[in-house]
Amino acid sequence: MIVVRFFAALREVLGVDTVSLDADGISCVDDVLSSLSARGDEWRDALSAANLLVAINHAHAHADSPVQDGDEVAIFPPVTGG
Amino acid sequence: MIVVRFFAALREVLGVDTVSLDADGISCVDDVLSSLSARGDEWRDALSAANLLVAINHAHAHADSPVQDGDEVAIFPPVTGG
Amino acid sequence: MPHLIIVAEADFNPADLLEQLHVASPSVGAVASFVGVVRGVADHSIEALYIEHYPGMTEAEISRIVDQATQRWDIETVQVYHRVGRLALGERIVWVAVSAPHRGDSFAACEFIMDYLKTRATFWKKECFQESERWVEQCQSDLDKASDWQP
Amino acid sequence: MPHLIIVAEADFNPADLLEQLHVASPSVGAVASFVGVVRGVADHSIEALYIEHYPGMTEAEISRIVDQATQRWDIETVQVYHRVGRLALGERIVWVAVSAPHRGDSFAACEFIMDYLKTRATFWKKECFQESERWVEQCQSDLDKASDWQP
Repeated sequence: MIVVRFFAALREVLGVDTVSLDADGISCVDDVLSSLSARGDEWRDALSAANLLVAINHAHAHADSPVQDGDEVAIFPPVTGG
Repeated sequence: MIVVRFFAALREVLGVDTVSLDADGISCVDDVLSSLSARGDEWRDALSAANLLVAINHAHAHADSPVQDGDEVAIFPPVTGG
Repeated sequence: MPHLIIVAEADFNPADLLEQLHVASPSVGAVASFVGVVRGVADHSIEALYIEHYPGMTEAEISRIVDQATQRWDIETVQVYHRVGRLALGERIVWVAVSAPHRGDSFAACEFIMDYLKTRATFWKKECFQESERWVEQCQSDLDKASDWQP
Repeated sequence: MPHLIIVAEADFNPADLLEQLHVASPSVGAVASFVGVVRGVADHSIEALYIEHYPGMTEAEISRIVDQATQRWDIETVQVYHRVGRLALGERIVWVAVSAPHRGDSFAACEFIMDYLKTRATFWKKECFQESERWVEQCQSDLDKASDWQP
């Protein structure tokens, strides 16, 4: 199982803060994004924004960073400080 | 009358913090220093230190800055902060 | 003395935090600190900020940036207290304090950490008005400021 | 809100001073502050500092430097509280706080004023040991630091 978390504006657009995905067929961040985008137009549109950032297990990551069973993946818009 | 004030190490060496001078014959800071130096070797030695600073009426001044009756002249070593 | 890193909804007390730093060490001669406050914006009537963060990642990243500051400057103890949730106009948002033997190191490290918090840490900010709200967009001037620190 | 400039023997309370700055204005988003503390010196056992100043001139000069800072940076209110007399190891010496719309201005002005106080204001410092005392000599690194601010 892979836990995916969303934050801020992205969380609000999707209407959900956490999704759990089956790890089968997922080997990198791009696979996570593809799997989520298949959920419908709203998901595909929201996740195609050019400026989204990704983290794996609390560390910044990239589209081709490897993802494995048990990882926590986070997808979020650019940070805007406190 | 011209009031002359001393601070810090200079005040301790001279053993006095304020001296009043008659304004007659005093037209600049150098005249103040000459008048004080005439008080004895200890005064002359202490006031000949190259790094002494001078202020007139709470503003920094120089050896040739004009001094007049009623002014407050201060003579002190380089400042060392708080 | 260990560093303090807190992300919480509750307010902080600057005096108590400062007091903790003072007793830290006889070699401390300087404490630089910073308080960020929810500020009004001239052209529209902001009522509050709502600040969201990524629990776990935020603290881990702040801890890394504090370690970087410790390697870069001669500093003793760092305190970072960042609030989240809804914060009304005038409320405190963030506290950063750095104790050090000398004032130059304390100022530099404090400003370095603040710039990091405003530009790289996983916080998101929403402006709340009387009848609407909007997520703040990333500010290029802040990004530029943070990149000034790169060696 | 008027600036605060105090030179006194009595200790100050950072929390009370900070609180005064916070309520100053809805356009304040940043407060940078600094506390200087009597620090131990590694190679000999300092017990206290004795700080002397030139009453009247010190306050006038601080007021001038605060005006300079106000012209140079976008800042709101400045607080300068400097203690004099005998201050034991670990005691607070000086407080400088600057409120501003943005953090960069508050940090720069606060550090500028501190550098001024340490290098140009009419304070003199004597180190007190158990059986002796000595006036501190002027420190070139502080003078260099202050001249960095010259445009």
